Amino acid sequence: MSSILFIALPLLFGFATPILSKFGKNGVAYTSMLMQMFLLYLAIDLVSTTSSYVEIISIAPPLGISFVLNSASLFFVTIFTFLITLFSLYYLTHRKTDAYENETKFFILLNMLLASSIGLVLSSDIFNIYVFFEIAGISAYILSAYKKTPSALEAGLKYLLTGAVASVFLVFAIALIYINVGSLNLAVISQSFEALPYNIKVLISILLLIGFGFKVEIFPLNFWVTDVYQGSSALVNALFSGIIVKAYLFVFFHILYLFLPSGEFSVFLVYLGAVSMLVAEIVGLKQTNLKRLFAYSSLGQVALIFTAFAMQNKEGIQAALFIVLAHSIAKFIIFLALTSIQGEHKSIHIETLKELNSPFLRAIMLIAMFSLLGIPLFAGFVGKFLALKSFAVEGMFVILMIIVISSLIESVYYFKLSGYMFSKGKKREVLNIGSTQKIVFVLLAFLLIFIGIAPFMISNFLGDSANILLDAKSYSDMLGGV
Amino acid sequence: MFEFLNQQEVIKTIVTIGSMVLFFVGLFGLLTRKHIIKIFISIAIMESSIFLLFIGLTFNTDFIAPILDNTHVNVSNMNDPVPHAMLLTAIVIGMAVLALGVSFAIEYFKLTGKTDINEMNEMKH
Amino acid sequence: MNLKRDLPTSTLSGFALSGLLILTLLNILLQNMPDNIQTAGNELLKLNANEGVANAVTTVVVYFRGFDTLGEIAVLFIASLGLGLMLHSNTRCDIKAESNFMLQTASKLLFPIILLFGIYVMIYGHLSPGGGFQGGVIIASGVLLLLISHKEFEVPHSVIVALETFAGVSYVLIGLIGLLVLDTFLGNFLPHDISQMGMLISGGIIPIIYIIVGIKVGSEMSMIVQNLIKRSDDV
Amino acid sequence: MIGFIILVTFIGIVIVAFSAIIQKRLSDSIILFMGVGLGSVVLFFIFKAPDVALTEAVIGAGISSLIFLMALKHLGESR
Repeated sequence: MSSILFIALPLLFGFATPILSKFGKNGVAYTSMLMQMFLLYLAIDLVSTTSSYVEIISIAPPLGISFVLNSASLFFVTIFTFLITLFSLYYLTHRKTDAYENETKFFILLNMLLASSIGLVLSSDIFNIYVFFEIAGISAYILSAYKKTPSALEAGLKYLLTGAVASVFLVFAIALIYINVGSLNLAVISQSFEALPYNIKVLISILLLIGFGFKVEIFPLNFWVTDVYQGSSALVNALFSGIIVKAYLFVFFHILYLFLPSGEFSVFLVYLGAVSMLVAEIVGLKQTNLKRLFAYSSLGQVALIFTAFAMQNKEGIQAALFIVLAHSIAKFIIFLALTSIQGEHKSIHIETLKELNSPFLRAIMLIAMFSLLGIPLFAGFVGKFLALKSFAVEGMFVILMIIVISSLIESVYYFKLSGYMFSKGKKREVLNIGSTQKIVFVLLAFLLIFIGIAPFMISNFLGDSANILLDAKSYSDMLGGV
Repeated sequence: MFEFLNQQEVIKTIVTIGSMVLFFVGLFGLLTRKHIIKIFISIAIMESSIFLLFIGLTFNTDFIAPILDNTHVNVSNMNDPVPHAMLLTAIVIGMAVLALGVSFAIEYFKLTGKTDINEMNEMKH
Repeated sequence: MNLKRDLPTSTLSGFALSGLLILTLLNILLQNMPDNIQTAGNELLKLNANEGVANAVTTVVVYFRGFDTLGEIAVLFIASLGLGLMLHSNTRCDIKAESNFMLQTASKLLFPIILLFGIYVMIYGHLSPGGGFQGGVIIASGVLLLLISHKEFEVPHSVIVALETFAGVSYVLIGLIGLLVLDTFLGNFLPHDISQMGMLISGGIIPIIYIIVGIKVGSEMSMIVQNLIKRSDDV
Repeated sequence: MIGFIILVTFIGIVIVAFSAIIQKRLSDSIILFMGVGLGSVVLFFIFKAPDVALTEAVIGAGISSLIFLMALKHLGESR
């Protein structure tokens, strides 16, 4: 079964929603849920059998567009399909309390988001990556402004403005690449990128860094993130921090490893990532709004992933992939729990966690926070430990210090929050959580613990994904670069 | 009378200088203007400057448009069609994002009456 | 307009900074002007012959880089969906200005011509410059003319949604059929030999896809235009 | 001859674009922005790219200006 179905099916279901809505009131919800489950089955079935192969579109590479499915991209495809399926499962029960008014539009955006994030991860043609960059962007802008309240509209407006500027810089970089290299295929570009004159290489890299920097939430370019997280509803924030940021992170570093395999700018990027983690954690300390606080913690964790990826060696990338997995699952738990707590409308203060009257939700949120903190026996610890080890091995002790300090700062406010979990203060009315929602939470929490206890199960899978990502030569041979 | 302007190199320099100046006019507008619609206009100007740069540097003066018919069948003296195809998509995507942005600005103005980007702070209070 | 008085110092300093950046960027670009290198486009031009399509740009847009166009259709689909969500106005119409008789008769005369021109540009996309995108938007500008001149004119919602869905679904289905028949998504499975280069029925699925793109772009742009015009003023 | 036209059109576009941004009234900005669209259509035509010229004419100069005019209609004539 070819990997193009991962993109073609969600697009088909997106275009066909008026037909699907004929099958009863919630026809769209159940059909797209079934489709997502089928894709998840497809991804899991591919995990065991895959040796990287090329999926061509209408004409063989290096001329036309082609998709490369290797264990690195498959890792991300599995995460995205798994998380979106659980998201739809959660939403099916959530919509009884607080439905999005015209719900078919919500599911169209969800399917388009799934198709574009998988497209970003699989595509091996730089202009095709720009098109998926836009599809993921535009569905995220509408999802964040979905509720049409003033703060949601302001969040959507700011997200759209930064996204439009980012895409202008990305088109500038693609134009320069085509003018100097003459091809759009990543394999052909990676072969002749080294031969370009030095200052053109620097210019293209800076433009790509600015273009992707907005979306990868790096220090100088992430001023908009916290407003967008606070403005849009918590349900949608789970998608932002769980799926979209990870797709952009992977694409940026996939391109970086192909264009600059010798890692000329990796030292600069490592320091950039470390500084942005430090700044994100420091500013996050004095936040009182819950959504804003978790937005800053997302910034910090994404910066840590950026730093680990920027190391450009096997241990660094393996650590980054571990943190990607742990952070996505933990942030999914936290933002979905926030949706259940606040019912989405008013932005809630930290203290409201004290009156949370649902021991089940408290336990689940506690597990997610411990994993984000990096406490042993949880998935977060494995990632952070590997990252710190890779910094130490490379002898980058300044970076090691910065990361340790920012993790300590992060643990201050996470311990404060988990302290609220145990407090006996007065309780509000009992919060009832649907049974399928409970299954979703338990499944996610179980995964966090399972990976924490037995990381060796997936560490070799992530190890050879790291090797495949670093190996630019075999990538271009496979694509038959000219 | 200005014969020297017709050489390929001179045209490429004119195109580069012109589109880069246009790009920075758009960037200048983006950074300094406050009205939300003027910011969208500056982004549209930046985009069109990139498109002009792209086509300007990849076209050859003595080649013809890449359209074959029974008289022009010799493919060697035709311009490269791939930048044209990319631009077709990029122009329409740019317009779609701007249309969406304008609709956000209209709705936001209907609810709060604000068009100044600095006054937009619903989150603070 | 006195430049000094109107522009606060911050914009002037912004001006100076941009000037500096321009100079550095320009000398990078001007020094490294590549002489015309062998690009992917030249090979695609040669390959275009056996697709039997006169307009090489259409072959590249629809066939060689067909997935970009599918993505492009998805972007336009989501944009019109977003606009509908944002600006959906339930009031009938809100154009205060009473459009005079001349405008109404002129638009009644002009609309068929614009529609015909749009359809021509769409159908002859693979022979002459133009195609799905341009044809669709020309039709949408014709619809715009009617929307402005006739206050009570409403784009028939159900027809537009039906057209949109038909076009979107058939585009992906053609791609999947190509996947089954030729084992490559969006493969050209219809006969497209060189002999009919200039004819209308040439180039296999390429004109068909471009007409489908035209239908989808036309219907979506008319929805966008109607939502922008009919947005009710009274909140 | 081509080089001269390109030079004049580029100078025209840069002047029109800068004045479009500096303008006080929004309606003047939008009309001048249409001028930029028109100029880029002429340039694309000179660059022997008919498809791109037609697209820019229909979308860049046509529908984009309509979108901004509709924004002007709803937002009114601000500062």
